[in-house]
Amino acid sequence: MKAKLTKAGLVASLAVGVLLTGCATDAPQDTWQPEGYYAREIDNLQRPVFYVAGIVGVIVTAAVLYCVIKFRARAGEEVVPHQSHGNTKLEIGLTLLSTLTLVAIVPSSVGTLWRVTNKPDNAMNVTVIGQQWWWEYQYDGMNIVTANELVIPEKTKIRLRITSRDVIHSFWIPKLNGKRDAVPNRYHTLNLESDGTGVYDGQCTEFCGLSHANMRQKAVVLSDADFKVWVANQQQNAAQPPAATMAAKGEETFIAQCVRCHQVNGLQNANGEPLQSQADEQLVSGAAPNLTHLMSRTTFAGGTFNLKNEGCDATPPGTPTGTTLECLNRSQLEAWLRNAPEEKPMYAILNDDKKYRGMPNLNLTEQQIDELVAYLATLK
Amino acid sequence: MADVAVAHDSEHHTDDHGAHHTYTGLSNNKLAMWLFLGSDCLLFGGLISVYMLYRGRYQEGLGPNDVYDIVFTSVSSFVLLISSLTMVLAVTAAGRNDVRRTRLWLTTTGLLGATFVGAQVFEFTGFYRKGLGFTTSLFSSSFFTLTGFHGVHVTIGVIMLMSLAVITMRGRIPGNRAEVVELVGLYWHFVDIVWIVIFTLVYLIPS
Amino acid sequence: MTTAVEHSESVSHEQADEHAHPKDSFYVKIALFLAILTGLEIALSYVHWGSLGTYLLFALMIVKFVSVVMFFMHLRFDSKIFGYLFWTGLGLALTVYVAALATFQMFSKN
Amino acid sequence: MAIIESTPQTLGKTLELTAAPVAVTPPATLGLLRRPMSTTGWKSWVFTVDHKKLGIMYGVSAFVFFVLGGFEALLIRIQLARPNGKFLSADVYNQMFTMHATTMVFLFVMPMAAAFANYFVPLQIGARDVAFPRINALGFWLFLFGAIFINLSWLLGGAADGGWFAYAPNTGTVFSPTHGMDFWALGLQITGIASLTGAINLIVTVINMRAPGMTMMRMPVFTWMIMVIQFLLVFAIPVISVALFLLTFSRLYGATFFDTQKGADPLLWQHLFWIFGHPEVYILILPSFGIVSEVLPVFSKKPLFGYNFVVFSGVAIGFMGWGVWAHHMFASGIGPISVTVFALTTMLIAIPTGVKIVNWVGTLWGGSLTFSTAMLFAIGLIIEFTIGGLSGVTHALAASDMQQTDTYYIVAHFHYVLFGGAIFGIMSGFYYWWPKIFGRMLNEKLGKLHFWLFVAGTNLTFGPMHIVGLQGQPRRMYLYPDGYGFGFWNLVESIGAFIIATGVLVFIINVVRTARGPANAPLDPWDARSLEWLTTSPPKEHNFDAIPHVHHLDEFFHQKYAEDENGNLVKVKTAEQLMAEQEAAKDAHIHLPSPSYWPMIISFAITMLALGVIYSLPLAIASAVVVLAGVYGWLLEPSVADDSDSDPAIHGSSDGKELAHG
Ligand code: HEA
Ligand code: HEA
Ligand code: CUA
Ligand SMILES: [Cu+2]
Repeated sequence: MKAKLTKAGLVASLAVGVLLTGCATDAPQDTWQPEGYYAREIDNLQRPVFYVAGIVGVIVTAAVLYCVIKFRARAGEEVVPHQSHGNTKLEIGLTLLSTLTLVAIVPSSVGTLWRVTNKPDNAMNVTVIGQQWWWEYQYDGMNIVTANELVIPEKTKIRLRITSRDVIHSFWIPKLNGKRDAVPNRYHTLNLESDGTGVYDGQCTEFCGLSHANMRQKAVVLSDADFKVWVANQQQNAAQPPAATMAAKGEETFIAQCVRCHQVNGLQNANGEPLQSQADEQLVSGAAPNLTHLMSRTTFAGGTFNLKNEGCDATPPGTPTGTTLECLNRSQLEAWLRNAPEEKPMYAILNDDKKYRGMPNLNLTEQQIDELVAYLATLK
Repeated sequence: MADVAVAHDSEHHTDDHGAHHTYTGLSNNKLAMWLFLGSDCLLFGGLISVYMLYRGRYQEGLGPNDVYDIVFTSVSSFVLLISSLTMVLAVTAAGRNDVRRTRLWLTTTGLLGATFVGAQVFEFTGFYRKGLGFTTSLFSSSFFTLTGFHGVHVTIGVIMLMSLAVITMRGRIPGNRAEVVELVGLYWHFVDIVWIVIFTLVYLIPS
Repeated sequence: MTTAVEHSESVSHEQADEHAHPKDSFYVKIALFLAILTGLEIALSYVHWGSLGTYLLFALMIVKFVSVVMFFMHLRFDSKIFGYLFWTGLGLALTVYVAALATFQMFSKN
Repeated sequence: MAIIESTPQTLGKTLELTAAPVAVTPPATLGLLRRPMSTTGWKSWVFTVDHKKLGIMYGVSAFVFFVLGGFEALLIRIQLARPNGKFLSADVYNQMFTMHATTMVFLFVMPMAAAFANYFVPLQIGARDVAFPRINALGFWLFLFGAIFINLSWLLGGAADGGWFAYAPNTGTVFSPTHGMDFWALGLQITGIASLTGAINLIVTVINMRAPGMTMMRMPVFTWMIMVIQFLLVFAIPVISVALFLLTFSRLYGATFFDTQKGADPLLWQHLFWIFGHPEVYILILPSFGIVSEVLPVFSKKPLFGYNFVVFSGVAIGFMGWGVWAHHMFASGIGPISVTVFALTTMLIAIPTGVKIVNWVGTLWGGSLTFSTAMLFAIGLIIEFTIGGLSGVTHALAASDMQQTDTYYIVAHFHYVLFGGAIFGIMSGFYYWWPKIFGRMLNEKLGKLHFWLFVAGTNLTFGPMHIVGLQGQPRRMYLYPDGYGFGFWNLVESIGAFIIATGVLVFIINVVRTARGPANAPLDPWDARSLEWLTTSPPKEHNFDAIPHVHHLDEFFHQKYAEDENGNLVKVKTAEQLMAEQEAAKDAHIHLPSPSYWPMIISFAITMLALGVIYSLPLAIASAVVVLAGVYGWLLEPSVADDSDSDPAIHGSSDGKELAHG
């Protein structure tokens, strides 16, 4: 009875673990479904090793269960069993066997590691900067700064240089590669490559404080042509909204309230001088997402919220058109502007002598919020 | 009571009794002390590593070469070195059951140790005047922490030495004096060897 | 009472214990030796011999360290067990910290 | 001098000698306080230096913290049962998992190991106490006060919230502004001193206090594993101490160690933490390996298969455990060369652990197995731990770990080795040694229910974590959104956690019922093999009437069994007969170490010192003075009181120091 139960419990959990993981369909972060060179390399290493581990596990379990069944004390049998003290040959043999098993894994383990981490030739370079609780991407030599959604061309090797402005974060797009920590004062590298176009989910995986769970990122992989279009658009400055519209009023509020943290390229002050966001003294990381092309993204607030209503404007994966006014997830964006820390846990209380992290409650009026949304909707 | 008999008996043997009734014949206390010293190697090793990692990181501030005064530190190193000698002499005197000399050398060692600590305080004040505070730079924090920890060890040693000197004066050491003196001696020499390492790694090797 | 028996036992132990206890003059010599080495060290820090100087400083440090442990701390004359305890600690400290510091250097900057 | 204190020990007849001879000087002048003398009532516990009483106190406190840590785990599981959980706020959740891990690791498994070690190491090596009984008491009180101190932060503005490995710079004052991290750092510093003193004490005990003939290779494996752990502690605690000092100085005094503005390298903390942290995980598992190595032979009626191999592999694990720490940093950016080196060393460590598994199976093989609850837990450990160990090996492939690290797959790994390993071993120890400690047998029926609930609960809770982990669920998230396929298995995990909790409840019920029941335990209920069974249950205050002389590994077994003419082993003596023989040959005078106030006073003052460091300098200074005074009081108090030193008020009833006849 016991033996049967043990079998049921243990073997099942092991087998279930191996089997079920492989065939999940609704798992956008599944490491078992690689969709790029690097992730596949890891998968190719990982799978056989799981089998080896599974086999060793089954052998140990089987041996234990065999003993449990075979050598149980029988009632009435008072004989003291043979007092064996060990068997040196057996010990050495089995030790060698497990050593050999491990040694057999070494070459592919080391090989994979080096293939995955080697610097690829002719890679496209992007600097990735983590901070509480969102990611910034700077496209080297392209004059593009964007946030949270990393847009890259398909079938191209991307070399990320990863760092952080405050605490440690970790960049991870499971279907494209493993993760790499973003550590302040250090630059770490990570390679990405995708087989085809698509949107790949990821998550910050190093515990980084209150909204660690809400710090998400995506890799948006475009065809070469789409990518060129995207680049050209990103390099544009934001256009000034026509005078006396709601959006224009929103721009005023934006300049008054938001510009000190958020950059919008092309924004000018009354004298026609370009406005540069100032790293806020009190904002620990000293940076907030660049909003010049906010509407070209599909999420906001560190990937926490959809910028686009679900199901609206069903764009095929890989060709995101960003968010249009009709599809804008207006209520969420308004709620965010009304009181950001309420929507996403942050330490962001405006207080003259305290540092804060994340976007504080700016005490905007409903009027201002409406105008701001109108303005933001122009940032395509 | 058995104790009384034993106590009287032991007047004739100042050597360590406890030790001889253990499995290995070694003294519990000495084993414990050596273990502690082995353990303390990892403490100082950690602090030294922190210093080695950060010795060059002081941004535009004061660096090692701007503050260290090798001559001054060399003198205090000599003081500590001599204190190690006087410590050994205290131990051998205690071994000979020479209470007077033991007390003399213990006191001398304590005074030398106190001189070392005094010099360190003086050195620190000097650095502080020059503008090198505890929080100034990575270099300063790790320097003060490392040498501070060593200084605290020396201070504890001085307290032990002085207490021991006082207690021997009043003829009041439970158990055997020799072993207590020896234990404090081990501790004291350890503090000395840590300084040997610090002196070389921190002060002498150019950064 | 078993005191008498015990005493004969401890006495015999004591005799076994009487291994070489060096004389005071021996320690003075060691101290002199250490003082000379320290002098050398200080001298070395003034002549700038580059990495050779650093190696020499390391060597001198190790000699001083070992001398104090072996002679002043009696490890030379004492039970091996004490030595095992101490050297294990020291060895571990050296290994892990040197290895840790090495990973900071090896970190590839590209 | 603080350590000048030798227990009257070893050779039973020489006890008087080891007492510090000057103990006869007038006691009134020996320090400020008269010695506590009670042998009954709460005082006999609070001021005790008896290793057995301290062991029980360690055990009880640790178990309380197990329930607390488990309670925190249940809150975590309620929060995660469904997507977008609303049960806990992000802030509370972060404190919850930090304190769950801290409590389980530092306040439950480590002190529980100390409980077993304290109680059984002296018994197993045939000693009357540990080498430094007062330091033993000091260790216990430091642990208890330190543990309470850490948890005090819940009431004083919030507990630590940086995760149990507290990566810098997230633990700096900017990112963790409450005092939680200060309590955490200082509290662990205090429990660290407890572990360090305890470790030195136990090592000296094992080296020096063994009964005649108890050579190293005749020591029970439990004692061996405890010894390995104590060495790990002696050398690992100072490393975490350094890290905690750096953290405390940074938080309270503005030191720059983790100030990235000034150029700090956050990897410094990671190295220091994991240089400690990996030896630490073996500190957590080896006691249970020791317990299992005792239990399996007893219930197989065979000696441990390959004793030498089990011992040496334990030592090897201890050593190799120092060379693998950076496998926790494969994604931290230490560079591919370092990663490769540490990946290789990590794989190697599977080998000595495998040796242990092989020998346990070898012990079962050909035996005559009885399935007591203790045995079931031991067998359960073999299988559950192997599952966890094997997933550990899959992390050792650094490239794979780039996918696995910081996901629930890791959480699955370490709960299998910790819960399926360490906790199963501890449970096995409870059921095996309960009759020895309390003279009462735990109910076997409830025990088996407990076991099966644990097996089911463990696999349901931690099994699915493999799956969701590989599906990309990161750890330490206070919520997970819908649409990632995590929902179903997380619900299963939460249900599993409550099944474990039911198991814990069943165990508590069993304990309560047993405590109410009669002292029914036979002298040798399991037909055991090692020396702790060669005394009464519970053991007398002085452990053995006559110190046994040891001739074999499994000495007790060899005293009971001998070969008959045909070379078959037959029982020649019962435990009762052996006890009678021992009583007949009892030692004339046995001096035991006397109770003392100082350990408790000093540990309390140290804890107050820590509190003062956080809140008020005067308190800190006052406490430091008390500590210093306490140390002098301790030094001037001989470790063994003489008769005139006992408290006259209770003298009549507490003629307890002459324990020649129990
Ligand atoms: C009891 C505690 C314990 C034990 C014993 C172990 C044992 C092992 N651990 Fe584990 N580990 C932890 C507790 C423990 N671990 C904890 C708490 C963490 C997470 C900390 C945190 O991040 O919060 C962790 C994390 C952790 C990591 C980091 C993962 C990450 O964060 O990315 C790694 C990586 O290599 C690892 C590896 C191993 C290995 C190889 C072993 C080996 O010792 C296992 C050896 C055992 C076996 C292999 C099974 C039996 C052997 C055989 C049957 C022989 C045949 C086998 C083969 C031939 C393969 N562990
Ligand atoms: C020895 C160590 C140990 C033990 C035993 C456990 C036991 C458990 N752990 Fe824990 N755990 C860790 C060590 C341990 N854990 C560590 C190191 C971490 C990492 C933390 C970090 O990331 O920093 C972790 C993290 C961790 C997480 C991940 C959190 C996250 O990443 O967000 C989870 C989630 O499910 C979890 C769950 C559990 C559960 C359900 C148990 C259960 O097995 C608990 C079972 C116990 C009980 C259920 C007892 C309760 C009993 C009662 C309530 C009885 C009723 C009460 C009375 C009658 C008074 N643990
Ligand atoms: Cu950023 Cu977690
Ligand atoms: Cu580890």
